[in-house]
Order: sequence, then structure tokens, then C-alpha cells
Amino acid sequence: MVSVLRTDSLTKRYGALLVTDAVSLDIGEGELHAIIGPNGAGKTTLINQLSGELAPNSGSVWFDGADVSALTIHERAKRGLLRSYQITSIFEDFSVLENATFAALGSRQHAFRFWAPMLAGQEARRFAEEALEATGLTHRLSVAAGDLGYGERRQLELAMSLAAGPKFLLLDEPMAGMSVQESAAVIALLQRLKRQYTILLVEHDMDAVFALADRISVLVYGKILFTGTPDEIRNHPEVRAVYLGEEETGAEA
Amino acid sequence: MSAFLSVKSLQASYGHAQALFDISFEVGAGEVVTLLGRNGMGRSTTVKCLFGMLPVSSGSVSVGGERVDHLPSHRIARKGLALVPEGRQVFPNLTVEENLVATARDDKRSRGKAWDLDRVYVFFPRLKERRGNLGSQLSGGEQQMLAIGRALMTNPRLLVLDEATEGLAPVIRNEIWRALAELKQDGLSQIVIDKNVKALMGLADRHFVIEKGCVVWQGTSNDLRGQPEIVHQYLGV
Amino acid sequence: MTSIFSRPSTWVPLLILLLLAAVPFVAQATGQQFYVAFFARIIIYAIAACALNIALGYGGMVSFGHSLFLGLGAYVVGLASFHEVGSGWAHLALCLGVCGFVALVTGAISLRTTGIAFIMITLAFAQMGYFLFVSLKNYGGDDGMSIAKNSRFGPVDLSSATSVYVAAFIVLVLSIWWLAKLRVAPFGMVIRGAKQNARRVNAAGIPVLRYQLLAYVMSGMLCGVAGLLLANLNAFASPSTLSWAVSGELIVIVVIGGLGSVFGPLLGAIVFLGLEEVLKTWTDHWMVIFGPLIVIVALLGKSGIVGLLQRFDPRRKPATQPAATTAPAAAAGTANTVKGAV
Amino acid sequence: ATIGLMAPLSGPQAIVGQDQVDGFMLAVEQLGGKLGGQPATVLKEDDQLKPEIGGQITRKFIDKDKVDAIVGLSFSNVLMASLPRIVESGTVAIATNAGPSPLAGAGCKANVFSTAWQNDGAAEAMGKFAQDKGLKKVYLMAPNYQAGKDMLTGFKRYFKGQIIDEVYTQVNQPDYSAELAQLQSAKPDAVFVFYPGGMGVNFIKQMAQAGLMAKVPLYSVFTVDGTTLPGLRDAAVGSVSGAMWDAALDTPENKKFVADFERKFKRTPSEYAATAYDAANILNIALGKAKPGDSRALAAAVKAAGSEVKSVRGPFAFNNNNLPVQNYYAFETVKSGGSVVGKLVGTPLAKHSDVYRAQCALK
Amino acid sequence: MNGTIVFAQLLNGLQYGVLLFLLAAGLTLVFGIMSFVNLAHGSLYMMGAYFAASAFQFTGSFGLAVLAAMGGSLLLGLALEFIAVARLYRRDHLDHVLATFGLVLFFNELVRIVWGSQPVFLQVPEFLGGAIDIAGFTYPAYRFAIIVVGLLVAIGSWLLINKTRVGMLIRAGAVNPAMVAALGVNIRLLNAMLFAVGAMLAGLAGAMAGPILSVQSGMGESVLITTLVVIVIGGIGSVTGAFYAALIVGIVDTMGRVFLPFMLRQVTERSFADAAGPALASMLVYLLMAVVLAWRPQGLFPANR
Ligand SMILES: Nc1ncnc2c1ncn2[C@@H]1O[C@H](COP(=O)(O)OP(=O)(O)OP(=O)(O)O)[C@@H](O)[C@H]1O
Ligand SMILES: Nc1ncnc2c1ncn2[C@@H]1O[C@H](COP(=O)(O)OP(=O)(O)OP(=O)(O)O)[C@@H](O)[C@H]1O
Ligand SMILES: [Mg+2]
Ligand SMILES: [Mg+2]
Repeated sequence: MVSVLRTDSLTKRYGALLVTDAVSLDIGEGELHAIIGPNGAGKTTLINQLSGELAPNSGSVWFDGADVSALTIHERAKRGLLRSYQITSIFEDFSVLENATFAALGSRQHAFRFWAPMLAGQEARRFAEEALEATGLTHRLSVAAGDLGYGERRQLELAMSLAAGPKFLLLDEPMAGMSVQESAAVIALLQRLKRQYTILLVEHDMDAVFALADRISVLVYGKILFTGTPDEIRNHPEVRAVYLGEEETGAEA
Repeated sequence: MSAFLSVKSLQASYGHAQALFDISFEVGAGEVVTLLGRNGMGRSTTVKCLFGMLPVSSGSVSVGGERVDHLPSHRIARKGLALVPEGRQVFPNLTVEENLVATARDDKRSRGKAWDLDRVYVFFPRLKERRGNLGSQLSGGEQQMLAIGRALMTNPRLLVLDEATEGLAPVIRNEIWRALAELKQDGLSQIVIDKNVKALMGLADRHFVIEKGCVVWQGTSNDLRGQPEIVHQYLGV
Repeated sequence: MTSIFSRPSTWVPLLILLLLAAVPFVAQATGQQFYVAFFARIIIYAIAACALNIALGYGGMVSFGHSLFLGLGAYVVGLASFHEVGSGWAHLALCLGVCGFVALVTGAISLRTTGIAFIMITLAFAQMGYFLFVSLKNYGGDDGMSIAKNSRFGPVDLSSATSVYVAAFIVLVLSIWWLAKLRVAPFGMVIRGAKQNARRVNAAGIPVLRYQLLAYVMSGMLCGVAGLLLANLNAFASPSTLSWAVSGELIVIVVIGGLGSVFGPLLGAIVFLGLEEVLKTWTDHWMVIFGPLIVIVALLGKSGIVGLLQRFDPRRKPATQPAATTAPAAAAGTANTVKGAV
Repeated sequence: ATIGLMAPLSGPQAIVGQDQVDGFMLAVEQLGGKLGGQPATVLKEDDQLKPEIGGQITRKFIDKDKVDAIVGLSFSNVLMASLPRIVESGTVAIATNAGPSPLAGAGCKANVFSTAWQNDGAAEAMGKFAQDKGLKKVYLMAPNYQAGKDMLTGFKRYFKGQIIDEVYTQVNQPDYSAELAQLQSAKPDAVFVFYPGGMGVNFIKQMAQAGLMAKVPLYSVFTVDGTTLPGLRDAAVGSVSGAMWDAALDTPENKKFVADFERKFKRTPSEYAATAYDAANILNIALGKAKPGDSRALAAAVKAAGSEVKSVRGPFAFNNNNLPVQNYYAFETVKSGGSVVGKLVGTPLAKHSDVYRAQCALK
Repeated sequence: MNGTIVFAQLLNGLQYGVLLFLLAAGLTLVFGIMSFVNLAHGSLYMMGAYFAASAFQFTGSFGLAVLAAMGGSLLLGLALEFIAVARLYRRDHLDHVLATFGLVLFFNELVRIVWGSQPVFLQVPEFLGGAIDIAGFTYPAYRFAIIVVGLLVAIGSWLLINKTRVGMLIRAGAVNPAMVAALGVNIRLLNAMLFAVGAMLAGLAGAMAGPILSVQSGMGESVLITTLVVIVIGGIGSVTGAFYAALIVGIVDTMGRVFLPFMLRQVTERSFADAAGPALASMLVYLLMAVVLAWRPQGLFPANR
């Protein structure tokens, strides 16, 4: 498997607190890699460092064979390394379609264009519509994003990441706040997308993780405790103790 | 059983868009009920109306037999209601400890052991570790714990949890379910909104399914178990 | 067709533009030349407000220092005239160059900050400009400087009120037209997006600071053009144009009109300056009425006059206000890095 | 006759404008509501001390209201901004508050008059006064703007002793303790300052509180006058101001003016009221002679009227540059009964002309 | 230029700094903690000075005048809060700027209607009328009274914000009032109280400054901007920051005013130095702010919250 994203003992600390502790990851092309771990283990912090939002104290990030550690968020985004946010982060005054088109445009070309309407850009618009279709928001195209319910916001958040046409998707709890039905839809969607994109998924919804992940890394106190297949994880005693708990071995509800 | 909270034919709108059409349910003293439904059906909107955060356009909300639907939020809360809101909403510019104590209250009417800083820290040791951090510096799950702890610190008689287990690790989530069960033993009434129907069936006495702003089904956990088609139809499972 | 004329928020401003186009002719016919100068001033302020609207309305950058660019534009003409340069093209090039450069430098520094700090740092730059011109003794200091050589564009000399009026009117129409396009063009969407959530714009692959900076520079340059016209109209350049109160007035104009709307600046300028004129005829203490009116505008919210007109628009939702709750967005930790509006 | 009266009527300097309006209207009232025998319409406009607004009002007066004369014209920055249109139209204008040096010199205009002063005049008088007193070392202070610089230049024109230091402070500076410490350490024979409006109140109050009034004699211009005395009171006692007018001037015209003004407006007039009062009386004479609508004739009549009018300030006439020839007095601020008033202590410059008039091409 | 005068000027800078802090204190509460950009703070300060002057005229007692100023501006603050400000907390800064800009115009004119355009008289109280001699320079005793009051206010507001639950609630309410209310706190009342206290401090500052400054319409603006500069340099929301920043601004401004022209004269032509020195000195505070913000956008001593 060709490695797409690799980190080299990535370390981030806040004062005395080591949030990511020499994390080395290697994610192959087309893989769906999940990261699980207790709250506050450093998952979001890790994603922030991968996306470029946070600078690590030491260590490096390699994407597509190049060292991207020094690149900014938007430069990484342009190369196809995109993220969604754990805390919903959409443009509330824009319509759903505008939100998605914006995302589609941003990653593909510069926006120093001052005359023709953004929505007239055929290419970006097509990507946006596809992404909205995939996330099931087609019926809400012209609604202002601020008027969406919480769950729909999450859907839009995901649609924006997809519309950007990523090579690699960093998904931070995409299912949080979604009802079972919507989660199931997103799981199905990710199933379909799986081989097209390489995906790093952070999620506490174990149904989703076990259903989707090729490999899972368990992050505890900033360190990778264990990396393995879903089955290995499910039965790993230590993982069960620190994270899964006793009953949590598979489908709930 | 005399209802502690009773909601009758509630209607509410966001601007011109009506979100609630007909919501009625009751929560008895010490009872745990759930509001079930898919995304965008109006569960959180109902919660906002309970707390006076959204004006009620018609219908009524009563606490202990007293109409509260036109009272300001803080007066309603003072009747013994506490909220763990959707999306956490911890105070980003306060430290963990300040978040907990700022709105803390000792309500003589609440039953069971009183909640104080120590008890919350025992419950969520993680918060104790992070006590000096600002709310904005917490991880998603830590914020969720903080939101729960903050609500408990008001020593409520009715705890309203809107997606309170969202973003929590499974172990913690199980802890929460256990704790809610314990609180129920103490006699604390609860309204729980969550997607984990299985856990809810274990915890709650009664369920209300909300669809497009109306209560379309209600019944006990046993009723729900007996009618899987309901779960399928309204919750998509 | 029908759509435009069934929407008051569109046809009312267009009608006003049409009426403004008629002003010089009517004034000529009735011999009331004064009104040409009067409306020229309104139009020039509308241009300045359009300029501010790019930064403030679209980009959410609450600049409390746009008087700096208005003043710089005016002084370019003043200084050029002082040194016997009368070519309008030279004035324009200098004006765009100077304002662009100053906006680039001050913007680059100011945009490091957000929120209140941004408001204050832009104010600081304008104040520095004010004190600079006050102390330029050779150029009149606080007395300001008369302009002997107005900008001359080929055969057109901006020495009469009418010629300034025509020039300003053309600039205004072009600005409005462009602003309407810009609003939904990619660039406009980026800066409007940055106003709501700068972090997200970045994550979408767009280096948001560059766009904000460019918006600030364009805003400064257009404001400079307004200053150039103002200097020609008054045949005078004065440091008082750079005072903080002028920056405040420009903000008020933009907001009265309707923040971030296309026609807002024009409507705002007409109402603000017109009202000032009307109230002054009633009483010396007109500010006792004027002040509270501004407060009321602020209380009513930012949709301004345009928002008011939109209420009469059929089949159109009233401008989305931050309704009862923006709850999930206000959620903890969403460090909302909107310039000027945290 | 229609007169356009433009003055700052809002903002911190509104008192200056208010005094001008009141002074002018008092004269018109005394003249039975007429100027030159014709019923007078006085249009009053607030320039807000903004040059740009001043320019607009001037246009309005000339183009819309077709006034016979414009009076007031606010501070020199507003005056200068209004000038282009006034010169272009030839409308008679009488400034009652300013006489900037460009207008006194090469830039003088046949239709633009001032019943106030050339900016340097009062300062020159104080320079002469200090010189006559035989002072050796003087310390100068003024705000850092045009008028401040003019004033100190004027002082130096007549004072030949040593200038220890010339300090320019920030415009609208609130706190002067640092400057006062410098002043104290310089040990001058006297300090000469120009701090109009609130700045003067700040400065003098603080100087008095630091106990310096007793140690360093204070000479000033446009600092202690009718507009600031109510806020200063005892703090200003002992200071000497140079001015072309004060309520204390003992002439019959002035007595009547001050008494009538106080009766009508319940406050003591300032020099700004006096200049506007004179302007009205000059216009009255001129309008009685010139045909309405002929601004050239009116300008000539105004010039002639300057020599005829019984000015409240004593001797008065227009110079070739249309600025006043007048006395400059020194007044000491003293306590008299319960109130604080000016007391005439000298007339350093009698029938004084400014230096710029040589550069003026007018006769 | 000898050592004593440098020392004397340092002292002047310090005391100007404390005066600035006194002005800034009320604003820090409202602007820093509640995040309400209150340009009308200067107006409240002006009103305080007028209240004091009027009370002084009637009673002849400076103590009563100060009380009247504080009481009057407290009530005025409550009224303003009730009528306008309360509706604006949750809006963004732009609306604050706008509304309070309108209030500034209103109050300036109101004062002229009620008290006239001329400055009104307010005197240093008899017992503080003297001057104290330090190192050969006389200092008005009244300035020391200002320093004492300034320090008391500093300590008081620091305690209020950082050490009380009210402080926490207000900080929380500035970000998410709906949530604070839903947790059972009457945040509206709390905000009203704090705004009124801020207004009261403005009034106190006005009364204290009245005897040394000209009490007149518009007196608030010139100090308001400097005060805002102080708060921004210090770090918004931090009382300690505002205090240090006030001292820094006071010293920089004073030293710049006095020594900058002097130093320029040493290195350049006198005429140029005389022109550039004061110009530079008047820009110094703004320059300082620009440099500080460019270097540390969050201010020098940001509130750690
Ligand atoms: N700016 C900061 N200053 C101090 N500590 C911080 C800061 N940001 C994050 N932390 C801490 O770092 C730890 C890791 O946070 P992170 O958000 O990465 O956790 P997470 O694994 O994503 O958790 P969750 O599953 O709950 O989202 C947390 O304990 C958090 O409190
Ligand atoms: N602030 C708002 N402004 C306008 N409309 C809103 C707002 N919040 C929610 N809505 C609308 O109200 C409806 C009900 O939303 P609500 O948040 O109550 O749903 P919910 O049942 O809690 O679902 P979710 O799982 O999405 O939280 C949705 O259609 C949503 O679009
Ligand atoms: Mg996380
Ligand atoms: Mg919800």
C-alpha cells in the first residue's frame, strides 16, 4: 500500500500537558483509518496539526510524499488535505448551495475574481451539487445555513468537505449530533467514498468505526496505544478497559 | 402521579417558520421521559421553549402546576430546571472551575445528596485535571462533561439533557447512563434526548416520539419494545 | 423585468439614481445651482460609504479610520495643486497609488488584530494622519489648503460643481454596479465568508488574510477617489476630513443604509446628510434629535433602510437576522475570528 | 436686506458661535430689525467648525439665498474653505472671528473684511507690553497648530528680550503638569501663552493649582475671555491678557452694548460678540448707502463705514487689506466684589496695523 | 537636562497615568468585561463633571459634589441601560459603536442646552488646595488625591472581576447570556448593575477631573480616545492590564511631550525639530498602540480568559 499521509513523532504540548506525544502514523492510499480514544486524548489536536491549524512543537507531517509541516492550512487544503470540524463551522448567512460551492471553489482555484457570480462557476457548482446529493441535502439548497437544524448542519459540514474534492479527508466526529437514521446514511456514504479518498476518521460512534475502518489506532493520553484491524481492537483488553467499556462490543440500539 | 412538568399543545416558530405544531407531554416527579425523533423534528426547539429561550406562540408549559411559559429563562430555571444544551455551550472564557461554580445553586427542594464541586470532580475526574483550563481549551468530550457538571451544580429537580452523550467515549457514555439511572433512584426527574434508543429504553419510563413538530406516539419502554415498527418508522432504525 | 419592479428594495434606489441623474438639469432650469453642489456632496459621501461597505459590510472589518483615505484623497489634490500639477490623471494615479499603499501597510498591520483591537488600530492610523496634516505648516496646517488647480481630465475640468457632480455620479453608478457584482462574485463571497467564519475560509483552501487585505486596499482606494472628488468640489483640503468623527459618520451612513447591501451606502448618505440638513433648519440643537435617531437605527439592526424596503418585497424572506438564538454557532470554542465583530 | 450668518453653533466651540449670533442679533434688534433702513432677514447656519460644511453653507447663502452679505465665517479654517466661492461671486463677507495672515497679505480680497483682528495683533500687543515692562526672559507656549505658531511669532515681533523656550503642546491636551514642571525649572520672568477655549481652562487651572500663578506672571491672548472666565474664575486672577476689546472698556458705546447684552442673554459678552455687534453696525451704515444687489458698491460702502462706525472697542477703521486698524489693550484679571473681571492696565499698541498689509495689492 | 527634572517628569507621567486609569476603570468593566464598546463613556464622564459642578454650586461641598456625580451617573447609567444598551449586548461591536456614537452627540448637545456652552466652574476643595514640594517642584495636593482614588478604584474593580462570582457570571454572560439565564441567573439585572457601576465610575472620574480640567460640552471625547487606547494596549478585559497600560501611556506621553522636541533639536535643525517634535509627540500614543498591537494583537497584559 502506498503511504499517503505519514507523521513523524509529532509532538504538541500545552505547558506541562503533552497532548500529542510523539505520534507516528502511516496511512495508505485508499485506506479508511479511524482514530479512537478517550475524551481529551488529543485526537482533535492531532487533526489540527495534520490540517495545519496548529503547529506541532516537534515532528513532521508528510503528505503525498512531501513534507508539508511548514505549509499553512490553505496550502494543505489546496493539495487536497481537507478537514471537517468537530464543532460545526459553516457560513450561516450563505445558502446551503453557496456553502458547498464555496468549499468546492476554494480548494480548486483562487477567488480573485470580481465580476461573475460564484454560483455561475459551472465546475464548482457541479461538485457542490454532487456533494449535497451525497449527503442528502438536495431539498434544502436555497435555505440559509443558519436556519438549518443541528443535524442538518452536520450534514452540510460534511458536504463542504466532500465538495472540496479532497484526496484525503480528515473527519472529526462527522456523526456527532446526527440521529441514527442520518448516521446510517453517512455510514453508507462513507462506504461508497472509501476507496476514492483516503480518510482519517475520528469518531466515538463505534457502529460507524467498526463498520467503516480498515485499521484503527487507539490514542490515549497523546500516545498511540495500539493500531490494528477492527477485530483486533474489539477484543483488545486494554482498549476495552480504557475506551470501549464492557458492553460496547458492537451494534447498539 | 401528579405531573412535575406538563406541556400542553405547544406551538412555536423561528421568525416566520413554525417549528412546533402540537407538542404535549408530562413528566412526573422522579420520572424519566425521552423525546425521540430524527434530526430537525423539533426536539431541541421544545427544550428551548421549556426554558423560555424561544417564545411560545400558543399552548402552555407548567411546572408544579404553575404556568411558566411567559416567564424569563432565569425564573423558570429557578423552579428547579437545569439544562445540558445541545452543542455543549460551555462558557469559553471561564475556567472549568468557574464554569462549574458560576451558576451553582443549592436548591433545598432538590432531593438526594447535593451536588458540589467535589462530587462533580469525583464523577468526572477528567474535569478535575483540567480545572484551571478555559472552557475553550477543552476537548469536545470534556466540554460535554463540563456542561453536564454545570447543570448538576444547580441541584435541579428536573434535568434536561439534549444530546448529552454526543462526542463522549463509549466508556464515559456508559458511565453517564449509569449515573442517570442513579440520579433517577435519587428521585431526579429527567428529560433525555439521545440517539441511543437502546440505552434510553433501559433508563426511561416513558417515551414521546416527535415528528415534524408534533408528538406522534407515546408509550412506555415496553410499548416501544413491542412495536419495533414505531422505532423503524420514526427513528429510521 | 417584472421581478425588478415588484421589488421596492431594487426599484426605489434605482429611481433615486434616476432622480439624481436629473439634478443638474433641473438645477439648470430653475437656476438653483446650489443643489448641484449639495447633492454632489451627498454623492461623494455615498461613494466613500460604498468604499467602506466593501471593508465593513462585506468583509466585516470595522474600520474606524476610513476618514484617513478620504483625507488622503483630498490632500493628493491639494498638494498636487500646491505644486502646480493640475492633471486629473496625475491626481487620480497619485490618489490610487497613495491610498493603495497606505491601505496596504496599515491594513497589513491592522489585520493582525481582530475585534475591538481592529477598530482601535484603524482609528489610531487615522489619528496619526490627522496629526500629521495638522502639523504640516507649509501646507496650511490645521487651516487646510485652498486648491487653485482643480483636477483636469483632458477637456473636462473639475472646477465647477456641475462637472464634479457628473464625475461623482458616474463613479457612484459604476461603484454600485460593481459592488452588486462583487457581492456574489467569488471574491465577494470569500470576504463575506471571512466575516462569518474566517477559520473556515482558510480551511477551504483560501488564504483569507490576502483577500481581506486586498478588500481593505480596494476599499481605501475607492475612498480616496471620493476624497479627490470632495477636494475638487470644495476647492479645499482640510485635516478635519481626517478626524475620527468623519470615520464615525461614514460608519453610520453605511449602517443606516443597510450593512453589506448594494444600495445601502447611497440610501444611507441621502438620509444621513439630508436629515442633518433638515434638522439644522429646525433648531440649533439639532444634535439632540439627531443623536437619538442614530441610536434608534442601531437598535433596529443592521438591515437599515434596505432592510426596511425589503419588507415590501413580495416572496422574499426578510433579511435573516440573528434570530432568537444562534445557539449552536455560539457554542464554546468556536473562536469566531471575524474582524471587528467577535 | 438678507444677511447670511455662519458660525459654529454645535460642538465644543459653540460658545464662540453663539456669542457672534447673539452680538449680531442684539445690534439688529437695537436698529429696530432693520439694516440700512431695510427690514433685515438674518439666515443663521451652523458650520460645525468643519471647513467642508462651511463651504457648502457659503454656496447656499450665495447661490440659493442670494444674500447681500455673509457674516461670521467661523474660524480661519472654515473661512479659508469658504473663500473660493465668496471671491468668485464677489459677495461681501465680514469675518467676525478670524483674520488669517494669507488674507491679510497677498491673498487679500476687496470683498472680504474682518471686524475681528489679524491673528497676530493681540500677541504683538503682549510682546510690546512685556518689552515695555522690561522683562528679560520669557517662556512661550501654544498648541501645535497654525494659530498657535502665528501668535508666538506675533509676540516675538515686539519682544526683544530672551525667549527661553517655545513649547508647542498637543491640540486639546488635557494635562499640563509636565509642561508646568519644565516651565518652573526654566525660571522665566513671565510666561506668554495662547490657549483658546477648554485648553486655556485646563492650563490655567493647573497652573494655579501648582502654585505657579504667584511665581510666574502669566500673559495670554484669547485664553482668558468671556468664553472661559465662567469656568476659570479665581484661577485666572492676576493674569494679563492682550485683546482689542473687553467688557471692561470704558466707552459709552461699549457700556450700552455690555449692559444690553447682559440684560438680554444673562451672561457677559466676549470679544466674539463685540466683533459681530460691530459688523452689524457697519453693515447698517453701508447698506444705507449702497444699492441693494450691487456687491461691488456694497464692498466700497463697507470699507467706508469702517471709519464711520462707533465701534465698541474704541478707534476703528479698515486698513487697505480690509482688516481692522484698532487699539490693542492689556487687561489684568482682577477680583472685584464677588466677580472676576478685566481691568485695563495699558494700551501697548494704539491704532495698530498688521505687518502683512504691505503685501496686499488693495488700496 | 538634569536628573531631577527627569525624575519630576517621571512622576508627572505616573500621575497622568493614574488619572487615565481612573477614566479607564469604568470603561474596562463595560468594554473589557461585558464586551460593550461604550463610546458614551466619555459622555458619562462629562455628565459626572457637570453633576459635580452643579452640586458644588448648591452645596459648596466637594464631598457632596462627588457623591452627586456618582449617584447621578449611576442613575443615568441605569436609564441608558434600560432604554438602549440592554438591547445591544448580543449584537456585535459595530452596533455598539453606532448607538453610543449617537449618544455622544446627544449628550454634548444636551449639556449645552442645560448648562450653556461656556465651561462651568468646579473648584479644588479647600483642604486639597495646597501644593506639595518635591525635589524643588511643586505638586498640587489634589493630584495626590486623584492617585489615591485611582488606586482604590483599581483594587476594587480587580477584586470584583476576578474574585467574585458576579465577575464570573458577567464574563460568561458577555459570551452567552441565554445560557447563563437558562442556568437560573438574572443576567439582565446583573448587566444593568455592572453598566451602572461603570457609569458611576465614569461619573467619579468626571468629578475628580472637574477641578483640574475644563468642564464643558465635548470634554469627554479627547480623553475617551486615549482611554480606549489604554484599554486596548493593556489587553481587553484585564483590569491589571488597563492599570499598567495607563501608567505606560502616561509616562510615554509625558516623556515624549517633554523630551522628544528637545532630543530632536540635538540631532536636527531647530526649525525642523520644532515642527516635527510636537507632531511626533501627539502621535506617540497612537504609534505606541499600533506597535503594540502589531506585535501582540491581544495587548500587553491580556486577560487570561
Ligand atoms: N489551548 C489549549 N490549552 C491547554 N490545553 C488544551 C488546549 N487545547 C486543548 N487542550 C487540551 O488538550 C487535550 C486534548 O484535546 P483534544 O481536543 O485533542 O481531545 P480529543 O481527543 O479530540 O477529545 P474529544 O474526543 O473529547 O474530542 C484536552 O485535555 C484539552 O483540554
Ligand atoms: N435558530 C433557528 N432558526 C431558524 N430555524 C431553526 C433554528 N433552529 C432550528 N430551526 C429549525 O427548526 C426545526 C427543528 O429543529 P430542532 O433543532 O428543534 O430539531 P431537533 O429535533 O432537535 O433535531 P437535531 O437532531 O437536528 O438537533 C428544524 O427544521 C430547523 O431547521
Ligand atoms: Mg475532539
Ligand atoms: Mg436537537
